[in-house]
Amino acid sequence: MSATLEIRRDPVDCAGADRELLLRIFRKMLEAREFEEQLYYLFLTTAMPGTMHQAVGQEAVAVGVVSALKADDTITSTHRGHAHCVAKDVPLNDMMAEMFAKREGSCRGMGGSMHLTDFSKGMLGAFAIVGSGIPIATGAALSARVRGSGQVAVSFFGDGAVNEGVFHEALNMAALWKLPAIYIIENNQYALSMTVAESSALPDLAARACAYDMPSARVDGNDVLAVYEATREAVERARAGGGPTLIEALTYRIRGHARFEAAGYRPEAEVQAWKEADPIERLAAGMIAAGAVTEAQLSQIRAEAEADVEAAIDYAGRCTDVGAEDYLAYITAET
Amino acid sequence: MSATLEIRRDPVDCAGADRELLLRIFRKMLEAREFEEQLYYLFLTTAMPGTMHQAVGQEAVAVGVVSALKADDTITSTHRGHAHCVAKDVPLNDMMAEMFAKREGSCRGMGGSMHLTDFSKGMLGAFAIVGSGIPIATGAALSARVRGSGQVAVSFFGDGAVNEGVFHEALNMAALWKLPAIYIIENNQYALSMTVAESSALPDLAARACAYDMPSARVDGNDVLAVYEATREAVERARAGGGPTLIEALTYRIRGHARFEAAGYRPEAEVQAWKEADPIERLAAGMIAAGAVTEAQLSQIRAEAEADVEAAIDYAGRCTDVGAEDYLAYITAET
Amino acid sequence: MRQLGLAAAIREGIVQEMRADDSVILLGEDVGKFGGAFHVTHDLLDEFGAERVWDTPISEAGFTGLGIGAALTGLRAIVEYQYLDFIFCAMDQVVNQAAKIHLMSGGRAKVPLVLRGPQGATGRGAQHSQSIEGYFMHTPGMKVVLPSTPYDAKGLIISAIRDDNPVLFVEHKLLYGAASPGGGKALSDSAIQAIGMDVPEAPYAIPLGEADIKREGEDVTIIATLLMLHRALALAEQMQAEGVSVEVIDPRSLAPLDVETIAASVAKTNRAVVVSEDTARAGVSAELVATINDHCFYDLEAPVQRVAAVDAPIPFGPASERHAIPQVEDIRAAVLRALSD
Amino acid sequence: MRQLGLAAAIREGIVQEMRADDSVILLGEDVGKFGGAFHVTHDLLDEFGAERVWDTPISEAGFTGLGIGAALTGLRAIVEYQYLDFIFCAMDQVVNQAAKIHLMSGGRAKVPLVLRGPQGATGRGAQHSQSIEGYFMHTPGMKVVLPSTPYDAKGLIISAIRDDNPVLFVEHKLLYGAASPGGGKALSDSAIQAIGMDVPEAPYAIPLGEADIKREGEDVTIIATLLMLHRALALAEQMQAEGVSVEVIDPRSLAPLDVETIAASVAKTNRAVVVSEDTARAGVSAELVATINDHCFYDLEAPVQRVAAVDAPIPFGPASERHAIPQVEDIRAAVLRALSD
Ligand SMILES: Cc1ncc(C[n+]2csc(CCOP(=O)(O)OP(=O)(O)O)c2C)c(N)n1
Ligand SMILES: Cc1ncc(C[n+]2csc(CCOP(=O)(O)OP(=O)(O)O)c2C)c(N)n1
Ligand SMILES: [Mg+2]
Ligand SMILES: [Mg+2]
Repeated sequence: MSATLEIRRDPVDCAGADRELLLRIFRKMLEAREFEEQLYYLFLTTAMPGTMHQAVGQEAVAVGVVSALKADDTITSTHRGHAHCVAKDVPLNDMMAEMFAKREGSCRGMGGSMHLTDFSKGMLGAFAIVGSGIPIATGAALSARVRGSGQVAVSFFGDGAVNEGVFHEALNMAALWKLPAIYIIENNQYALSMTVAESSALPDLAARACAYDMPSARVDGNDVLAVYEATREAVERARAGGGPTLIEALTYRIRGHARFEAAGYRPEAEVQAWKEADPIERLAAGMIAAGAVTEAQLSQIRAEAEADVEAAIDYAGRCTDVGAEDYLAYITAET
Repeated sequence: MSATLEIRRDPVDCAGADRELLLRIFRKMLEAREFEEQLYYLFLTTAMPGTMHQAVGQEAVAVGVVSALKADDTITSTHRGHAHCVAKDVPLNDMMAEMFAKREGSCRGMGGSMHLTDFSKGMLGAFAIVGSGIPIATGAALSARVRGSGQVAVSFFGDGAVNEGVFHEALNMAALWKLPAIYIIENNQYALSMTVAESSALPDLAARACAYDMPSARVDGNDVLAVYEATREAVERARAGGGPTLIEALTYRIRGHARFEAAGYRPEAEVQAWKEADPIERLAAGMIAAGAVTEAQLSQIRAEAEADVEAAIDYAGRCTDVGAEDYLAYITAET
Repeated sequence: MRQLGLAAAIREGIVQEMRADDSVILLGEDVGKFGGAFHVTHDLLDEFGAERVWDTPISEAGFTGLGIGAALTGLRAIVEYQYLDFIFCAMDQVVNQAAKIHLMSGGRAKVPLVLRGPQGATGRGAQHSQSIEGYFMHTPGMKVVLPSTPYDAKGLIISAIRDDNPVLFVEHKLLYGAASPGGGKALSDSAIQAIGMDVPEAPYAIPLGEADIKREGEDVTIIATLLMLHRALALAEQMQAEGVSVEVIDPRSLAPLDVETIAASVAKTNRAVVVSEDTARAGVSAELVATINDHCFYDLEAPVQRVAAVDAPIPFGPASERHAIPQVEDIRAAVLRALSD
Repeated sequence: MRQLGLAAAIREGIVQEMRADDSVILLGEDVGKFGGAFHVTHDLLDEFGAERVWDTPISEAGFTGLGIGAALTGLRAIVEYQYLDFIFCAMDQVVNQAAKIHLMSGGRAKVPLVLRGPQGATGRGAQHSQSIEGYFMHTPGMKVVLPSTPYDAKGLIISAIRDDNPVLFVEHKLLYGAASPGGGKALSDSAIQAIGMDVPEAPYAIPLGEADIKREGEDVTIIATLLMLHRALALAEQMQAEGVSVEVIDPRSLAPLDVETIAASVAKTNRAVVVSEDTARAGVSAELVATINDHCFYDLEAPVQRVAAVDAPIPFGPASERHAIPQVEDIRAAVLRALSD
């Protein structure tokens, strides 16, 4: 079960993988990582408002899944959503501006870290009430079906979210009606302090799909191509009218639950072992092994990603703070 | 799947069954049936307040399950709860008085048909919000465990209730903590107008236990001894610390959903076929076949059951109507 | 002109919007094959098919979320709760999601969603009798609409469907004017007035947030909704004979609330009585009293009188239920108090 | 005397009741091993063990139902919501079950249940900032308690645990007086007064429904709870220097509400300002205005002024959040309005 799975450190098998895809994936993972590393630093050193939840070490899930989608496919995200946004092409500038509560932010400074959203990119929302995005993504899938748009809708959520009633209600309806939905359990093995085994009677979370007669898959969430491949299959099935899929991606939350949370409830050795299974380094090693890139090219990409995040921070610094009455314009939509 | 199961009409196999048990079961089933037959008539002919949901044809589930419990074991019921109350020894007088909103009613006229309750009998409540009794019964099981009382808690609910989120949340916790709980799906094949196949992706409802790694059983809900036997096993497991069980009892709602609802959405042939599978007549035939009773004794018991319900109606007629201000005493409990 | 009951009027508004706009869909329990527990969606499945009319499992939180997701992606979703008491099963989706998404997204997301169903005390006991509008009047981001006549119902449901915000559309069982196929007796109430039953066949929209003066008067203003509006009118009729001229205002929408119309009336009569079937404490009646206090304090010659359900779960026993819910005589007593000072 | 912060005071009350009464249990997310997201249940698992302190999955409706079932069968359950915003996930269990069971059973069932958790706007965005007491003040069958000082908190949590009714116990993040191990900065607010921090070590109970006059005054009465109580006191201090004598009342419980104490004060000052962090429309402030209108209309020399959160989901941006939530200067403006007429 998830608690006792062996941790894989081997390079991602990139043999035969499309080079452009590999480069995009690598770049996105780096941007997500760098974005959060900088956020952590900025929270320590500046008066950044609110809080944040880092997905450091989980980047392969967000990027692997979204890389298998079309631009107009939709996703819902969670309180731990930065990587989902990066993967879905939400501009880093807009994201960073939102973190600093600037008018130019992706949510005009109204949402913040836990609600990073960009409709123009098919990012339907980051829902910070655990599990609440699951039926909403399912509704997007129903909508795609009604509109005949051919879109699929993906819901990202954590291992803790599977115990919310809406997980059950939404998956039943999606399977019953064969909606083009894909459910991604980002199993980072903890829900704040609670392990999967402490909170789920059946710790094999993908297996819960049995209750809905729904296809499911369990993948190494730190192997971005494995995540990509599983998602690709699910997308094909969904577009072909085959209905939804539940995918459990096993990964690990390297940092604390939120901001400066110390996560003292975790064995140091466990954290250490997972640090050595870093999804970015596993991909880098795999790309080198497959001869897809050179070390020099990798450093080049790393430098570019860092530069882009730097630029986003500068941009945010030049943006305008949210004003006292800004929000009054967003209470009711003009019809 | 439930929609397509073959309907059994054969006599209940009573060979070797305890005669006292058989007689009690038969009597309880008759009382439940007669109680609701009279209610239907009373609703037509008197100014009986509120509404009611009949379990005619489903009596074997309530009586079979409760017959495997001890008096201090607890149950939760639903909007369709008369038979559960009869089985749990709630006095017919108190029940009938409650139906007529009398002060002497089991809930002092405050609850009515959908909330028939009698704490002194371990009947924790009839919860008319579909599914809402499931976590409450689970809490009673947790309480039994904390108090070391050795009690088990049973939750009755319908095939429609399995699609409520609380079903999922409660069963996960019960299985996770191995609570002494038993979940009875009274699968009467319809949730108002919706068939199981129209509302559940996996119409084999007992199989949903797979998501919680929970033992489950599917029984002929019109064979009272089969229900009894499955419950007995579940009770043994629960008392021994083996945790919860999900039991699906396949039966049929002979009448409309509520009171005078016509149920035009059901094929006449289907209703007819199930009428011929009447659980009371199947038991009667089985008792005769096993030589446990004579026809004369059966008629005798039928007459007694009818007389008791008659007496309850007379009793209710002699009771006092709820007064305008009665309820003011029940808003807040005195501590 | 052609006359319709409330249920039929709501149905007609939904049908006409669904014909005019392919993006309108319906979700709920037994809304298709069965036509709705109170017949409001009768035959819609036949006309619009299973891709527009979704018979859902009993999963209120789930299908409310589906409605939100659909509303976020180009559809207009109408979600029916078989009884509004059950909306609490979906409360997070309504209060934390539907009502907040527009603001959380900085105005980039819109949620054109109608949440509708019946409420009201009709002898069903505490879990099928409560009036829930107060919870949603208190929920920023929601609109709350309550039709008391068939004419209003059709015009308001059409506006609700066209609105880009989540709208709670509250219907009263006793006003449907038809028996429930769900097995109920034909519900009715002696105070119900045969008003607003002339319903034009052509579609029309009544703007959300415009009160309607259902009866003009000089001596005292009564503000009431749904069944209470009818009881207020019944009382006004009685008091006319007694020489008291009562003005009766139907807000029709509690959020937004038409404060101008209410304030103008109170400025004229100087006496106000607010009546609501929801429980008093922190409910609709409290807000109406507070609003009048805010805007009309110096016009008042007597304290605003409030008439609302007793702060208790609704009891089953008829005499107790009747006591818990405002009756014509309770409104009369309040009017007399308002006039006495 | 020994001083405690609010979180520590609540914890001490819980610990002492759990020691005194084996039937008291605790349920919630991360309440055991982790000690609670805001440290309120720190070390309780070690002392009382896993049969009394239940670390639950993320299943608010489910574990609330478990609490109800336990309360119905001989235990006293304390249920923690990590943020009170999440109680909406359990709304049916709270509103339709816990609050109604006693009446539906004709008084035969009792539900000794405490529902507790933190609320308040602290820069977390709309889903972690709202104040929810208004929804439950509107829910018959519930008691609603709000401690503004450590002293009150200990005495009130002990009474809440001993009460045989469902009690919502509302805590304010900014008043906890300690950093959150959940990763928050140590939250604080300049207006918070160092009052009521002397907390006796021996258990004591403060009856539910008794208001406390936190400051005596002659010219105007302010009624406020939680953080707003502190802001009202800060203002009262300022205005004292300006020659205005402000009386500040902390209801401490909204249901039941101590109308006598409030009415007596208004009868003395003839001017009232109500302040609440929940949104205005049909919220706590509306009920307080209506209650004063009902009981003190003829004592009032000016309309009751209400100060409450703007009717909007709470925005993330600091300047906007600050604007949405009542500040000391907003209360000042209201007091001046109350005094001006
Ligand atoms: C309904 C609800 N309950 C509780 C919380 C508080 N909370 C925020 S994140 C979290 C843990 C979630 O765990 P998981 O789903 O595994 O996501 P992860 O944080 O591991 O990414 C909790 C309990 C919440 N936001 N919403
Ligand atoms: C939460 C909730 N949703 C809807 C209803 C309305 N309703 C009452 S009974 C019922 C059907 C229930 O079906 P099932 O669970 O199979 O029980 P049965 O009526 O067949 O005994 C429905 C939809 C309700 N009471 N509660
Ligand atoms: Mg997790
Ligand atoms: Mg059924």
